[in-house]
Amino acid sequence: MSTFVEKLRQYRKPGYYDKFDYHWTMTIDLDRCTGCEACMVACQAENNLPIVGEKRFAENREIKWIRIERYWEGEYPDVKMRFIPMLCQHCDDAPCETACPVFATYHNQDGLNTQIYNRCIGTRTCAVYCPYEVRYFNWFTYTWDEPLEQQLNPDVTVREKGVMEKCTFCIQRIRIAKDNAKDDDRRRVRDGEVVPACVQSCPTEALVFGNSNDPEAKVSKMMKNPRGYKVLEELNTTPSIVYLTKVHS
Amino acid sequence: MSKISRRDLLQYIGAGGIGVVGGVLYGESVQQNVELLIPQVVPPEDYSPGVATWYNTVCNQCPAGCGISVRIREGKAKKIEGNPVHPVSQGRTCARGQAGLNALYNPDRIRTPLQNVGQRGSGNFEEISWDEALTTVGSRIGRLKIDNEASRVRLLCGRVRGHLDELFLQFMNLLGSDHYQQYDFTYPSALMAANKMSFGTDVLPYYDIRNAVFLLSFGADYLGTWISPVHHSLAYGHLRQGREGRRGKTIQIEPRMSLSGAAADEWIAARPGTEGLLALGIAHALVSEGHYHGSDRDEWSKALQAYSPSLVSAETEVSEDKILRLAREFGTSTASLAIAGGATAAGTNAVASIVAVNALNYLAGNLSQPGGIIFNPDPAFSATAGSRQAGFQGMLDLIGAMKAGDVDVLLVHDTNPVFALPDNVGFRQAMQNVPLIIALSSFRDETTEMADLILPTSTYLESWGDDVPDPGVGFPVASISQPVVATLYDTLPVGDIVLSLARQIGGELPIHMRWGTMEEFIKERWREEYDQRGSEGEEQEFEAFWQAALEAGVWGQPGAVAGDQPVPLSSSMIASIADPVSRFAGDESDYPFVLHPYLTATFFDGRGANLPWLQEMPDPMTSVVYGSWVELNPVTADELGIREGDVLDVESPAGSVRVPALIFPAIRPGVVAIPVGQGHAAYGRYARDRGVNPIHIVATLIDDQSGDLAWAATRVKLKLTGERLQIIKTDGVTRTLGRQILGPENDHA
Amino acid sequence: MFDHGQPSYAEVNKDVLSVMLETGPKYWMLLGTTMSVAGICFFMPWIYQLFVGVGAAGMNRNAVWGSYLSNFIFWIGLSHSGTLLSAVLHITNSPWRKAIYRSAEAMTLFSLMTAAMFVMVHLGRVWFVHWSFPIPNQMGLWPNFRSPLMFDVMAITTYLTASSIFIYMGSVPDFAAVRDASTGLRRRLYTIFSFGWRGTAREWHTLGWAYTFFAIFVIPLAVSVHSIVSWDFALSIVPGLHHTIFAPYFVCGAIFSGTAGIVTVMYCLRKFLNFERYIGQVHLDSLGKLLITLSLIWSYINILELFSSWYGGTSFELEALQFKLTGFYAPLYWEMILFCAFVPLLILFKKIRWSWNKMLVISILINVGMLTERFIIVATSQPRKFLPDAFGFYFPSWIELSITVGAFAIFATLFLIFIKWVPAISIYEVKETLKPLRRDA
Amino acid sequence: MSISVLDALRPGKKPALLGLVLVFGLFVGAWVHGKYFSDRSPIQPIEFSHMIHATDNEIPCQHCHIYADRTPVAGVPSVSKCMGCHNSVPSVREHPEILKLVAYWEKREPIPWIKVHDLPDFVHFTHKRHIRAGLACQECHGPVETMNRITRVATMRMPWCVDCHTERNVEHGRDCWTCHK
Amino acid sequence: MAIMGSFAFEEDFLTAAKKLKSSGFDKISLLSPLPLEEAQEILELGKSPVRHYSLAGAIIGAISGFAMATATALVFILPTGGRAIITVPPFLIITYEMTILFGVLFTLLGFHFVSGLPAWRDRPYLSSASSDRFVVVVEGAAADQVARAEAIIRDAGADEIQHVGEGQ
Repeated sequence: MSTFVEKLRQYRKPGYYDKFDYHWTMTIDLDRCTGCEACMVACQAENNLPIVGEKRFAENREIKWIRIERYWEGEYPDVKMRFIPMLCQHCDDAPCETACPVFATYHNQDGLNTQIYNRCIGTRTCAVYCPYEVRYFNWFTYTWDEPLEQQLNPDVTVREKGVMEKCTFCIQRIRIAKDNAKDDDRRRVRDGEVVPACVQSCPTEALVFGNSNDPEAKVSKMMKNPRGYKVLEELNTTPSIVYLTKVHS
Repeated sequence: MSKISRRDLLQYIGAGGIGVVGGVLYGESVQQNVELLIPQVVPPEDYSPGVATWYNTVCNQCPAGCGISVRIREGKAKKIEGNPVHPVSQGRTCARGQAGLNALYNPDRIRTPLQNVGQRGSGNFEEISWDEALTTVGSRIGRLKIDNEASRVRLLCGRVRGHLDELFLQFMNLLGSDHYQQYDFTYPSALMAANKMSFGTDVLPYYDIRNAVFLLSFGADYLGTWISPVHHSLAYGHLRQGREGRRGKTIQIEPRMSLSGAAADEWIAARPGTEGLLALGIAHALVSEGHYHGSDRDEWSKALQAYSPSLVSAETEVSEDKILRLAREFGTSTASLAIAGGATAAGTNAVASIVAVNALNYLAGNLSQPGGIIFNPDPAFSATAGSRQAGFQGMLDLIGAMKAGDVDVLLVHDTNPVFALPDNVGFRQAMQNVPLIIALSSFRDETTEMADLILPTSTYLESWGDDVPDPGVGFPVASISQPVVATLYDTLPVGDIVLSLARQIGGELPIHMRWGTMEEFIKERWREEYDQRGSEGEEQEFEAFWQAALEAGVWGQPGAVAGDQPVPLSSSMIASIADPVSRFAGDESDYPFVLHPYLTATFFDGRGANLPWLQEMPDPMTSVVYGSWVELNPVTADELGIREGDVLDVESPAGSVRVPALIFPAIRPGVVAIPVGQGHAAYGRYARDRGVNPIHIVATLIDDQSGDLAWAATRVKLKLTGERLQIIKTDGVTRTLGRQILGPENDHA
Repeated sequence: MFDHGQPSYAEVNKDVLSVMLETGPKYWMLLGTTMSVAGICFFMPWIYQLFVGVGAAGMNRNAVWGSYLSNFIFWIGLSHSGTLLSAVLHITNSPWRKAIYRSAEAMTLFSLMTAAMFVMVHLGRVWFVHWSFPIPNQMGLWPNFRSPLMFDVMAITTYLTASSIFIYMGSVPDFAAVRDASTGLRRRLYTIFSFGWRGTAREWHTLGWAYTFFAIFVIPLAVSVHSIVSWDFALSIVPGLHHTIFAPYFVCGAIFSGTAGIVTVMYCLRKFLNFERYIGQVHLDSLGKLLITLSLIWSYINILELFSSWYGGTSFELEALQFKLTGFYAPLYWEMILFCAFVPLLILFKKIRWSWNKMLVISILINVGMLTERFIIVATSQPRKFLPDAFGFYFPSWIELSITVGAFAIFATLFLIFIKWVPAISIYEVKETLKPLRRDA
Repeated sequence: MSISVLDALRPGKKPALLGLVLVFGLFVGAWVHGKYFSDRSPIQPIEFSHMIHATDNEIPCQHCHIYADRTPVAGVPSVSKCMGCHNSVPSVREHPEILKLVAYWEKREPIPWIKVHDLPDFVHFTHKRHIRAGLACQECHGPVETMNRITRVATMRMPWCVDCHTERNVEHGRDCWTCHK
Repeated sequence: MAIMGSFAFEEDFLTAAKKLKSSGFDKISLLSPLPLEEAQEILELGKSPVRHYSLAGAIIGAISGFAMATATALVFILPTGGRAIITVPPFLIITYEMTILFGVLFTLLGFHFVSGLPAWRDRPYLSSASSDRFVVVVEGAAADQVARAEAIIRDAGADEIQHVGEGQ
C-alpha cells in the first residue's frame, strides 16, 4: 500500500523527476560570441540539416537548429550590434512538450527536450507554442545533390517531410560518450566528454556544455557567473541554457 | 441454409479466391524492400564498421593553415573539426573550414580530365583520358623545352605553401622557366611591405591578441577574414573573458562595421582612407601627452609634428577628444596592440597607413612583449613562398606578357584571377592570346572555364601535402596534410600531376624529380628535415616520428623561440613615416560615394561560393543568404529615397554592377559597401549567376609603395533602376523592442 | 406561422418528400458542378500537397500554422449553430425551430466533416493520424491526453458522433415516411434506416425522451467543443493568443457565424426547394434578432480582448496589438469589424430583417467577416511572437486559397446529397405545429 | 399490411456472405504470404548453412561476425575470411555452393547477401552493448545454429524491443532516445 | 389475430383508443404520424426508462474517461512540460468529453431497448400512418374478443378496418 501511495505521489509530482540523471546544460557567453556562425555550419554538418535552396530561404523555410539572432542598438554613429545564438533551450517546463498529441516530444531523464522524428505527425503545435522559435518543420523531403549525401552523419537520421525537428544537444554524441563510459566500466560520463558540434567548433569558446548536476563541471561554474541570465525568463519555461550578458565598457 | 447451389458455391469460392490473392498482394506490397548486406572482399586493417575514426590534416579553405580533424565512417568523410593539438586552430574551426566537406563531395567537381572542344570560354568540354591529357601537355611543354623556349611556359597558382611550393619551383626551374608566380587576392602584400619597412622582417609577425588588454584595429576584420580568423577568435575569447577580473578592450576603426567591429567596444567610422592618419594622430598624442618615454622621444615628436590631433580630427572627422582618449588608453594599458588590415590596407596609402600603425605599436612599447607584436622565428621550412606572390603588379606584367604573345603555355592552379581582378585589367581577354591554357583545378571556376585542358586535381582532403602556417604562432610549426578518404573520382593530387608531367616531359626532369608520388616526396623531405635537425637519423626512429606526426597532423617546437628577434631601430621606423591619406578614383562630385568592398566571413574572396553550406549560411552582419547587396546608411538611403530591395546601378569610373540595396545602420554616410564573394559567372550550380562581384568595378589604382591593388579606393555613384528584388535574409526585426533577450542590462528599446 | 395558409398532413409529406423523390437535371448539374469544384479545388491540390509536403502551402518557419487552421476553426464555428440551436430551442420548446432544425443540424454535421478534413490537410504526416486516437497499438504508446490537441480530438469525435446521432434520431420517423412513400430498393433501405418505425405511442414516447437527453448532452458539448478549439490557441503563450477570454470569444463567434450560416441555408432551401410554406417570416425574424444579440456580444468580447492586451502592457502584447490594428493585415481586421460588428446592426431595421434578400447578403457578409477573423487570429499573432529577430510573415499560397474554396464545394456537395437522402424539413415536427384536423371543421 | 426490418435485410444476405468470405480470404492470403513468401527467410545468393558451420563444425558466432562485441554492427565475414578457411577444407571444394564462393573471390566481388534482420534508419541499435550486457546471440536471432537457411525469428519491431527492455529492467530502457535517433 | 383501424381524425382515434383500453385490451398500439401526448397518456407511459441509460452512460463515461487518461499515461511514462504524469485539469476535460460521448451512446442504446427498435419481426402496419392516418392496432386479442374490438373501432369512426394474421 505504501508503495502505491509513493508511486501515486511520484505520478502527481510536477515534472515527475526528482532529479535528472544528467542535467545537460549549456552556457553561452555573449561577451565572447562574435557571431561568426561557425556553430551553425557545425550543426548543419553534424545533424544532417538539409540544404534547402534559395527558393526555400526566400519563403523562410530554412532549417537551422542553431541560429544567430542579430539586434541593433542605437543609431549611427553610436550603433552597436548584438549577437545571440538561439537554439533549443531544453526548457524543463517546456511549452512545446505538452502540445504534442502523440508524445513525439517529451522530457527525458537527462533533462533533454526530446524530439522523436519518427513519431511526429506534423501538427506543428510545438513550434507555435515555443517562445524561442527553435523548432523547425520539414516542409518538404529535402534531398542532397549527389554525392553530397555521402557526408550525412549515419548517427543521425534523415528526416522526411511533415516532421518537426530541432536541436538535440547532439544526442548522438551524448550516446557515444555514455557508450564509452560503459566500456571503461564507469557509470558516469566525465565532464568535457560530451561536446555538441556547436560547442566543439566555437572559435571563441563562448559555448560551454556539461552536466549541471555535477558541481565540479565547468558548466556549473559558468552558471554561477553573475552575468548569467535566461532568455525570456519571465515566461517561466526554465530553460537549460544560461546566457552570460555582454559586458558594457 | 439447407442447400447451396453449384452457382452459389462457385461465387463463394471466387470471392474467397479473390480475397486470398488480395491478401497475398497486400502482404507483398507492405513488404520492405530487399536490403543487401555487402561484405568487404578483403577488409582493411583498421576497419571497424559503425565506428568513427579521425584523421588529422590541414584546412585549405583559407590561407590561415588551421589543423583539422576529419571524422571518417566507412571510408566517407562526415565531419570536420579543429585539430586540438594544432597551435593555430586548437581544436576549433570556422564555418568555412567545416564546409570543406562540401568541397570534397561537391556535385560540381571535375571528375575526369577535360578538353575544350568549343570556343575558348564557352564551357564545351569533352572527357579525355589521363594518358591523353598528360601526353598532350607533356609533348607541348617538352617541345618548348627542346626549343629552349621553356620560359614561354608560365605557372600561376594560388597561395601555395609547404613542399608543394618547392615542387612547383623545382619543376619550373628544371624546365628552365622562371615564371612561377602565385596570385592570391587576399595576400597581405601591403602588410608585408610595411613590416619590412618598419621592422625589417620578411616573416609576418605574430599578433598576440590573446594577451592584449587594449586592441586597436584599423580596418582589420581579425575575427572574420584577416589572416587567421580562428586563431584570432580564440585569442579574442581569451582577451574578453579568459583572465580573471581583467577584460580586454577592443576598438575598431573602419567605415563599415565588420564582424570585428560588432564585437568591439567602440566602433569608429573615420573618413575612409584616413585611418593611417588617425593612427599618426594618436601617435602624436601619445608622444605629446607623455605616454611615451623612450630615448628617441624627441625624434618622434619631430616626425609626428605635422599630425596634431586637431589637424587629424579635421581630416578624419573623428573628434579630438576621442583621439586623445584613444591615445591615453593605448599608452597606459598594460598590453596594447594595434593592427591594420581590410580597407585600411587597401588604399593608395596602404603601406604608409600600416607603417603608422606599426609606429603606434612601437610607441606603446609592445614589440616582442606579451600582448603585443611577437616576431616569428624562421618557419620550419619553405619560408620563401610569399616572395613568389605576383601581387597586382606581377599580374599586370603577366597580362602584358600574354597580350604580347610571350606566353605559350599557361598552367593555372587554385587561383581565379578572372574573378579576383578588376574587369578593366583584361586578364580574360589576355588569355585569348595564349595558345594553350592548362587548368589544374577541382572546380570549373571562371579561370578554369577559359582553359583548353583541365587536369582535375583532388581536393585537399584527398591529397598529400604539408604546410607551414603563415603567420606562425611564435614558434616553428609544420603540419602534414594527408588524404582522409580515397580519391572519389578520376582525379590526381596536384603534386602527382606535376610529377607525372615531369616524367612525361622527360629530359633531366624525371631524374631530379624521381618521386613516384607526392607522398614519397613529402616523406623524403620530412626525413631530410628530421635528419638536419640533428636527430640520430635512424630509419626506425624516423618512421616512428613520421607516424606520430601523421597522427598528430602537426609537428612543432612549442615555446622554443618567441620574441628573441631584434627589435628594429626607431630611426628606420621614423624614416618610414609618410603622409597616409588615400587618393580615390573618381571625382567626388560625379561619384559621391566611396565603394567599400569587403571580404565576407562566408565566402572569403569568393572561393567559398560554390559550397552550399556557405551559401546557406546567413551573412553574419546582415543575415542575407544567396546573393549580393549594397549597404547604405539609413540616412543616405532616406535622402535618396531608396528602400531595401531597390535595385541600384552602382557605377564606378571602371564599370558598373546592378545590385539591390540594403539599409545597414552601421555604415558611414557617404560610403557604400558591397561584399566580395558572389557574382560568379561559373564555379558550379551553387555559385553561378548569383549576385555581383564588386572587384570587377574597382578602379586600378595601386598602393604607392607596394604596388598592390588599392581595392578600397574607388568612388561610385548610385542610380535607382526602378526594379525591385527581394533580398533573402533570415532576420525579422533587428531591434529588441525592449524585450528581455540580451540580458538584464542590455535590453533597452 | 404559415405565410401561405396551413397545409394538410398529407401535403406536408408530399411537399417535403417530393424534394427527395423527384430529381430534375438541374440537381444533377448542380451536384456535378459542386463535386468537380471539390475535386479540382480541394482534392487535387491536397493530393499534390501530400506528395510534395505541406510546403505546398504558404506557411513558413515563423508561421507554422496557416489558413488550414483558420478554415478549421471557421468550419467548426459554422457547425455551432445547427445542433446547438436546435437543442436549445428544443429544450425551451420554441415552435419556430421545427421547420429549420433539420437542415441546421445537417449544416453542423457537414461543416464538422469539412473541419475534420482541414485537420487532415493541415497535418504534416496525415498518414499517421491514427496515432492521435486512443486505440490499442503495437507500440504500447498512447496519445498524450495532456495536449490541447487531444482535447480537440476527443471533443470533435464526440461532437461528430453526438450530432450524427442527434440528426439521425430526429429523422427516424421521417425515414419511415420516406419508406411508406416509396417502393423497391429505396423502400427496403428506408425500412432499415427507420428501424421499422411505426409511429406507435410508445415509440414516440421513447424518442421524445431520448431526444431531450440528446439535446441536454449536446448543449454543453457544443460549448465545450469551441472552447477547446480556442484552447489550442489560448493554451500557448503566444502574445495575441494567450487570452482567457478566448473560450467565450470563440463560442460566441461560432454561434454567430453558425446562425448567419443558417440564414444562408434557409434562404437556399426556401428558394430552391420551394419550402416557402414552411420557412417563413417568423423564422427570419427570430434569426435576425438572434444575430443582433450575438453580434453585440461578439463586439463586446472583441473590445475586451483589445483592452486586456493593452492593459497588460507588455511589449509582446502591445506589439501584437499594434500589428493587428495597423499592420499589414489591418485592412482585413477592419473589414472584419465592419462586417461583424456594424453590418449586423442593420438588422435592427424591420425592413431589412423582413427581407430575405437583404438578410442573405448580411449573413454572407458576417461569415466572410468571421472567416477573416479566424485568419487574423492565425496570421497576425504567431509570426510575431517573442523574439523580434524571428518575426516573419505569412501569406497563403494559391494551394491554400484553392483548398479554401474547395471546402465550400465539399460542404455544398454533402448538402446536396443530404437533401436527396434525408427529408430536409422535419415532417412530423412540422405537423406538430399544424392545428389538428377536426371532424367538425 | 405489415412492416419488418428482417424482410428488408433478406436480399442482402448473399452479398454480405460473399463479402465475409472475401474478407476472410484476405486474412488467409495475408497470413499465407507472411508464412511462406515473406522477407523473413529470403533465398541467399549462396546457400550458406549455419547448421553446418555452427553446429557440425562448432564455429562460434564471433569467429565470423567479428565486430559484434566491439562495434554497433555485427558484420558479415569478408569474402577473404570465407576463403581463408575454405582454402584449407579440400573435402567440400567441389561443392557447387563453394564454387560460387570461389567465383566471387576470383572476381574480387563481394557476395550480395540479403538482409534478414533490417532495422529502419531511425533506429539506433548497437550489438556491442547487447553482447557486453551478456545477451546470447540466440536471444534475438533465434537458434541460428540449427538453421540451414537463416530465418528471422523475432519481429524486430518496437514493442519487441521495448518488452525486452522492460523485462530486463534496462536502465532508461524505455526512454525513446535510447533507441531512436 | 390483430385488428387495425385507421382514422382520419385525431379525436376519433383517441376515443377509440380510450375505449379499447377501458374495455381491457392491453396489447394496443397507437400509430400516429406525429407524437400525441394524449395517446401516451392513454397508455400510461409516464417517465421513460431511457433516462436511466443516460445517467448510467454518463457515469460510465466519466469514470472511463479519467481512467483512460490516467492509465494510458502510466503505460509509458513520458513527462511533458514540467507537468505531473497524472495531471487532473486536462484529464477532467477528457473526462467531460467522454461523459458526454458515453451519455449519448447509452441514450441511443436505451432508445433501442425501450422502443424495441429495430423491429426485426413482422408487425401490423398501414403505410398511411406516416402520412395522415391515425391507426389503432389491437393485438393478441382472443378470438371471441375480436369482434368486440372491431365494433369499438368502427363506432369511433374508423374509415378502414383490417384483420391481420399474426406472425405473417
